[in-house]
Amino acid sequence: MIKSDTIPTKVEISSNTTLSIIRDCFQCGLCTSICPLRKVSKYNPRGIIHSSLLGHSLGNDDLTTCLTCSQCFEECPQEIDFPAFIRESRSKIVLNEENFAHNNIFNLLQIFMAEMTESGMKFSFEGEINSESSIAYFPGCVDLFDQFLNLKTVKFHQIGQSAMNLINKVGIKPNLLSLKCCGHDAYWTGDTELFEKIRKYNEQIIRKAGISTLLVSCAECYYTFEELYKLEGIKIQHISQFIDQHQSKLEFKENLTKVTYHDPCRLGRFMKEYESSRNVLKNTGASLIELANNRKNAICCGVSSWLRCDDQSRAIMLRKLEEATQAVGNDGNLVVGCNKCYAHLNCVLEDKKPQHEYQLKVKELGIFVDELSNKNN
Amino acid sequence: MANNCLIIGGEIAALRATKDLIAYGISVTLVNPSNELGKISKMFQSGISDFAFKKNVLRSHLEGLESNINLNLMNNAQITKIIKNQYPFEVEITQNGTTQNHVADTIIIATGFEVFNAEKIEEYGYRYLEGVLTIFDLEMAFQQQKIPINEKTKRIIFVLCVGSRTLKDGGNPDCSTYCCSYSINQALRIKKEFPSIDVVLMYMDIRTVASHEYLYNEARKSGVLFIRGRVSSIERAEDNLITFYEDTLADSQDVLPADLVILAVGGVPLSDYDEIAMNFGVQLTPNRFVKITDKPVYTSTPGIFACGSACDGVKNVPQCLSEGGAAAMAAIQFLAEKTEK
Amino acid sequence: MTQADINLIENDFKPTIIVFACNWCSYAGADLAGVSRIQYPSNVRIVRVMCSGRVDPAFILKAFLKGADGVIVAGCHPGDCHYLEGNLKAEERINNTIKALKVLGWEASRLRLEWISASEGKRFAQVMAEFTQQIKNLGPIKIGINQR
Amino acid sequence: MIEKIGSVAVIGGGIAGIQASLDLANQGFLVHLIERNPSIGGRMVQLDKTFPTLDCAMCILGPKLVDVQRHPNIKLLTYCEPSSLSGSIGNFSLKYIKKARYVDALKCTGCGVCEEKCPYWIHDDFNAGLTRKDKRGRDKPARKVISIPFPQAVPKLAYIQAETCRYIQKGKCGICQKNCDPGAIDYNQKDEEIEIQIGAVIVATGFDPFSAEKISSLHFGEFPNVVTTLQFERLLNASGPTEGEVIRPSDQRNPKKIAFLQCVGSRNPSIDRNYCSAACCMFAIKEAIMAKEHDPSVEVYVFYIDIRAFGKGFEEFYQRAIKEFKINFIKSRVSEIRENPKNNNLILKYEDFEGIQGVTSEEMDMVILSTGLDPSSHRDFLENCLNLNLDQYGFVITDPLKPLETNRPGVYVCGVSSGPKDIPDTVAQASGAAAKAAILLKDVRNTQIEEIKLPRPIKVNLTDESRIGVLICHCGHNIASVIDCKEVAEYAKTFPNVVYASDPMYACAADTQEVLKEAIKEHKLNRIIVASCTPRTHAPLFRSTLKEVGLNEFLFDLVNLREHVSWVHSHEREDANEKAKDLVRGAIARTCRLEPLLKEKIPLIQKALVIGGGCAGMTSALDISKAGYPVYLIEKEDQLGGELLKIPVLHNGMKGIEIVEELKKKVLNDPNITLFTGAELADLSGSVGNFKGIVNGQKIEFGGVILATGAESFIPSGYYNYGKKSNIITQKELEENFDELDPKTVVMIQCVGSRESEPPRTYCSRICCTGAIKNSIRLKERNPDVNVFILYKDIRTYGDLEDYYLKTRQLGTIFIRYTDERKPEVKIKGTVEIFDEMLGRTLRINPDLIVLSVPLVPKPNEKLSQMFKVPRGSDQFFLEAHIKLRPIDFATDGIFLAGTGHYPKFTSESIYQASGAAVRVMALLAPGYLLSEGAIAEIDQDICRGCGRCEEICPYKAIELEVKAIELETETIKTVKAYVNPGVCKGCGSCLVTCPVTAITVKHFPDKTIEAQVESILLKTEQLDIKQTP
Repeated sequence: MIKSDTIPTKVEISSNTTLSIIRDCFQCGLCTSICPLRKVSKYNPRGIIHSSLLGHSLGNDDLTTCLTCSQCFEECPQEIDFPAFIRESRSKIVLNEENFAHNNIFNLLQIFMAEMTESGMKFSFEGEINSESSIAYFPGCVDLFDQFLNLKTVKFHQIGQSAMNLINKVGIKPNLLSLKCCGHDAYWTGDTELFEKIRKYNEQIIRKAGISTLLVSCAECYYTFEELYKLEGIKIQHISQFIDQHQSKLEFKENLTKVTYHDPCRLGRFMKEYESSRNVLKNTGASLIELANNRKNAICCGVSSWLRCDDQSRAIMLRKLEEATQAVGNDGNLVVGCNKCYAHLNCVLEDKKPQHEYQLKVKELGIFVDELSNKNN
Repeated sequence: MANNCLIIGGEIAALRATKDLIAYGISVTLVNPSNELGKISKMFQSGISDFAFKKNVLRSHLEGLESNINLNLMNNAQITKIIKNQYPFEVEITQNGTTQNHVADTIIIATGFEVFNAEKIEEYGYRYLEGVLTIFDLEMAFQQQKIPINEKTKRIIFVLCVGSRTLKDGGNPDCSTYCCSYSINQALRIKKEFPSIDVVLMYMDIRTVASHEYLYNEARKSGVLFIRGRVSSIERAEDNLITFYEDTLADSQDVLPADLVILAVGGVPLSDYDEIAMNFGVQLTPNRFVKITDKPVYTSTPGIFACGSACDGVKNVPQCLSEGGAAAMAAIQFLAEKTEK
Repeated sequence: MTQADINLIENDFKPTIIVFACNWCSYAGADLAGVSRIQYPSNVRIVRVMCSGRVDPAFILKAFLKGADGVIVAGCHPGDCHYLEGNLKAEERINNTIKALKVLGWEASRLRLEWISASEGKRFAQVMAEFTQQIKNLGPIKIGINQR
Repeated sequence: MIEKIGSVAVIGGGIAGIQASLDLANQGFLVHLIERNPSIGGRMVQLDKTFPTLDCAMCILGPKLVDVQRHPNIKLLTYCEPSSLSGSIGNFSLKYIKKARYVDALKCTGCGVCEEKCPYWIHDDFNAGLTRKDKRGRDKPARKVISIPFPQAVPKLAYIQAETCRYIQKGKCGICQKNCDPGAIDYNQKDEEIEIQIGAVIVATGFDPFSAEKISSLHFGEFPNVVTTLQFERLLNASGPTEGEVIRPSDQRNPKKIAFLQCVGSRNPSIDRNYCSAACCMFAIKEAIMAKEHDPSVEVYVFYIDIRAFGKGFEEFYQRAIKEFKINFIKSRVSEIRENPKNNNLILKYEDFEGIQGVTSEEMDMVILSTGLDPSSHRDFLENCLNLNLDQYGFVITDPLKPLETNRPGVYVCGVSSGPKDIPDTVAQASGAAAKAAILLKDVRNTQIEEIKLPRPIKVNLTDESRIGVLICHCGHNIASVIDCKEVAEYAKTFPNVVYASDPMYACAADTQEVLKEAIKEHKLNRIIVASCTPRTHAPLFRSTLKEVGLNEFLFDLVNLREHVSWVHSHEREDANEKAKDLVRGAIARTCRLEPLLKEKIPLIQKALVIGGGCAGMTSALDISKAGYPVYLIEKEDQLGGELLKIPVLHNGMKGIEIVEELKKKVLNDPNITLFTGAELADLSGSVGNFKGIVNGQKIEFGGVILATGAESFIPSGYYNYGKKSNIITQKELEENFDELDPKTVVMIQCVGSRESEPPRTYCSRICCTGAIKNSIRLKERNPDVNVFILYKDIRTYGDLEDYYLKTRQLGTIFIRYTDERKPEVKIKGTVEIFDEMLGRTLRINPDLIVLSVPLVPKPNEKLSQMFKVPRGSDQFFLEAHIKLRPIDFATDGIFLAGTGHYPKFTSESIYQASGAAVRVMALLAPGYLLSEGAIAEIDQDICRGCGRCEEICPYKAIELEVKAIELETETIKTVKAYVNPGVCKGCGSCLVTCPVTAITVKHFPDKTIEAQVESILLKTEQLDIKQTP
């Protein structure tokens, strides 16, 4: 119950950058009902907007629960960018460290990289590279995931390796850029100062490399470089777009696997790129069966920026696996185009078995295509 | 004596204007895009209480209209080209393939609105999920006595603001004015005929303007349930439909099963307003309805008038009638000025 | 590493080194170095933990960010662990952290894992002295508190 | 009926005495541990590493010493000699002389200044008489007159050797008194005779190494480079006189060629010491390996008769010595040692069989004599003071079926006092003796010990401000010489939470404890920091002080300024002071975040379960039921007895069936034992103290479990054509139809299917040598003309079994040795060919009976191993918690091990191991509840997402997963939640680090305390907010 004296007399909405985002809301409740978290918790974006407009400050719980998956922004009749509102609010307060999974190690690694003035991440993959090439490739923090997620069945290094194989297979020797982490998590957990630091360094390296296209494997990198970085004249390409573009140069083994595709929020709803991955999968000859909720209605994989991996997020992950199993059965493949979704879904697959019985495989797009494509034609 | 008026449209507003003008002796050419007059207005007849919906309003307008000598009715006809967009206006009209030029001293735009195509909102699954209808489908069913309600129907949900008050899915950013009253009206009819059925209305704001408020009170008295929340998606369970929404007033369950879901589809501007506007030089509102100057029914081009749902936004029946009359009077006044000179 | 060598470390840079010592073996080794009066550089700061398996990579990164120039995780020899396998888990995690620091292109040699048993007082002192010298050669870290 | 006393006197503070004392004290008996040396620890504390695991002796013994020191029920009486014992079983009175230490125990802080300053040296018996070189290179005794026995001595008090002290003898010098700040030296201390009333006595007097001077031909004491194994051990030890550097006494150089001479003072009838000392073979092999580790270029030779590596893990250790460390084992006894005067090297003459024939000589840099175990120094005390019957060597005579009882009822014996043995057997016997005493005095448990009454605890809740008291200890001038304690105390006072700071001279002194208690009451302190020495020994002292004043013992932190700062940075005074401040600041940050903890009392079921009805199982069951606890005994077969039923006659003449009948009679009419035969335990659940299981459909609950599943003899199919001809049988088959067989010539082949290079049977099965010899004696005694040949690799009749080896040779049994490279062959026709290395040619025998000595293999234990989640070794026997010090425990609490299921062993060995396991169960069940560790892990049920990683990683299986349905908004999902079993968790914290969602926190060491401590150490004061962040 909001006591009358708590309502601030004059709420300066329009001038306040954060509140102005949600100013147009007419409390219709569509965002709350479409939010994937609402199916598994009492989370109420509309309520949050309502109390914010009344001047109440948001607690740690409200801010860290939101998956920023932008399903509400996609459907909102008043086009209110709730995720952007959450991000702005997060930058106002210091998030409580306990909410970060894996003991906040990945946030620490980002801070570490930001502080190191002169070097980005060192990668070593087999395959030819050419430092003068106009096409650069950046795999993302794959090697760091290997060290700290210690999943038994998954090697994140393979994401980069498969991408390199594919790039070489289509006859290109990419320039393997040594960038720092793209800073997506720092940006989305509200640490804008840290993000700016990383962005400045990365932009400088990318410009100095004199490249025309920057190819990335992870949907989050693709969104960050495209939307948040100022890289005029440089085309940012996601691995799915790259393979789609070079379809003709790849040949595929005879393959009957049933496959279904999960649209990562950053690739789908944020960047409206639904078709590239689907074309690639169809082209491999596998039979692509859509999930019940796909394209713009695809449900988020459950966790974003390593925040709050709890019962609710696992319920969402299990629902995703359930959808996938209904689509392609236990022996099918669920293909994702984002390193993070790949990590989260495989992590829940390795949970103790009484939890669930799902046996289907979750594969990263690059790896799936690399496995199926044979020699370079 | 300049006494030739071109009226575009075939609904209640156009009919009203036509009736007034021909009664005044002005010869009217009525260009009706659809194949019959009052195709949409027909849907607005049945009302539980005639208080809001005057019964047989349409019939009284259509009576003896076509036979009137001053009326030149052209069904299935469109204005295909504007040759002269000032007084005396010259247009090219095509009807069933044959085109003819026509000179008119004044023009009244009364083309009405287009019903929002509910398929555009995938989440509602219209045409795809069995049991999801629009209010007009229901009205059709009422008129053809093929009401899809049987003893198994336990609950019917009306979903309001479908395609209205939204920037998405090609809907109409404004309110379509008629859907609230229309839906409540239908809900009342169902409740009267089948009292045992649980009728629920999912709304954001109930806008039963002026006398229509009676319908809202009547509905609540007869047990229609009103839930404030916009339905986000509808899914098919084995034997019924599941609607997902947030009840913004109560902290309750957000899932409600139903046997029938009726979408209160609003109106969107006709796509050809753009040509009319361009050719005639008539300005449009940001939401692409014909823009009215400070004087009602007057468009930005002298001699061209607009009424009904064509101008400014979708209207309900009483508004269309009054605007039809006003447009007729304005045309007569304009013609009178022209004839003096 | 005779007594004289230790005093010879001349350049003025004084590194700070954090040692996570396991209570049962390495901490006892440090005690024995004390009891036997074996001198080693004073830049070392010992933090007692119940088992080397308790040290979380996040502690190490936070230590570096807060200004530690070097970190050692000291545990029991494999097989000696009071909790049976704690040290083996520590070995896995510290190696992963070192690999991660190498990926970042950072001087991973500032982090080290050592097995020191309760009776290896001398070895404890040797490891501390040698590591301090190694950090001295690397100079102060260029991140975190020092850089601000 | 004499009134029993609930206390026990344990004579001898070695590993045996320590183990027996702990087992009894944990059950509520008062224990008087009497040790004649100034510190407990016995021989083991002098060792560097122990075989076969190469653990450092101090690492595994240290915690036990500290446990004994601070155990409320153990009275530590060191430097005391028992003088007389009177009274009878259950009610003895023991007089003992408390020798004067000339040091006041309450004042001495063990700082060691007196030892530094004392100018006079005496024989250093702790370092086995090793000498030091003085300035002019002469050999001088290495120990000071006043000294602390060894750095980790318990009690850590100095003592003066009265006979050699200048002041006590002649009233001169007194340097140590002058330099002792706490004034602990008191020259007019006198010996006192004290009498105590006890209910039982446990003799654990142990042994002294055989004094090698007695064998003149070895010139020990004459040639400097001839040392004993104990001396060599001290050379190897890092805290020994040479700090672990192996040097030759003559010229301090590192020896390049070393020779070990086995059986010095054992297996030597000429000096009437015919027994084999059992442990010196393995002792020598370990030292040989350690010598190689110190200096891989050294060449090591071991001259032996038989390598007796019979214990668990010993044979594999011996094979590692050969293959991995390339140690040369030469089967020959060195007849004479001569010294090369030029370089003090030693020339050994011996007969070399394998190499060139005849006698050869080899020059060695150093010779190490494997001296045997000699109990004779305690002979007069045991015979006259305790009137026990000893054998001719000085070992206490025991009956093989009652190995722990002596001729005097109420006086029990364990360890080397009753026969030569190594540490695992000693520990098992010590526990067994404790069991016997506990059974005797079961009605008067908890009568002698006084419950310490604690005042009402001070309420400390998390939200109120921390009020910290800081004590910066001078420790005389050990800390103060480098650190300005007053300034550090002032510095501590500058922190907002520190309300009291002082710098006492001795924080651990008794008076300072009183001052601390007053300060806590007066300043209402709720957190205490003491900056002094190592928490490992002194933290319990301060914690008990906190308890005595009602403050929760976990609101305490100890900063080590002595060992970690002042003693190691004495030349960098300024840096040392800054370090001290950093460490104190770190402690303040940590203590602000500490929370009060309570050790939970978890009720347990006071019933036991014994699986296996063989000799071991029955003994355990009987002991536990005699101690007053109901026992369930489950036997898979239809009748009790196990493997013993199949052995008609034992080596000592006893009848297997008679032993079983006697035990079975006792078990059947013991109302306390519920017997299930032909039954197996099904679906076990629960953990230590609260197990549940089903047997024959009946639900049973029990607190402790003993696995005595036993072993059976191996079927050697495929070895030496076994099974192809009827006259090729195993020893067991020979015994079963001994009367029907009357062979003329018998060939027995040893190690058939054991001591193999590939697991599982890489082990030596310990009893088959004795078994073969027993059968050879029975054959010879029945018909002296029968020819018996025994083809062997090593005859391992250890301890007093050597007599049987002598006897069979006297009866004419012929022993022929073979090696793995040239094994004997049994032809289809039945002839046996064997290469005899002594003669250098192949012999052909055609016996009418071939008897194969096969090892014991464990009875099927796969199912039990999974059910109880207890591991099995590569040899498929159950794998105990620690081969050396915990042979009858498993790593998982509440489950114990006895009998041949652990490893092949003789009946008497099974019996005392069974009693040992019984005392473990008694100690577990006695208190009626389990005390959780206090600093244990805790899982937040909301955050946990049941991924199961913590359950996988927990070495103690303390985490269990439980399937729960969770109500979510629109659906209920089946999820798994992990929770910690407080009784089992040890608080190591591995689970916390693997948890991906940081749902786990470890009490007393949560992340925030460690991070806060590290942060405050690194950041100087002004950059830091010390107060408790929300």
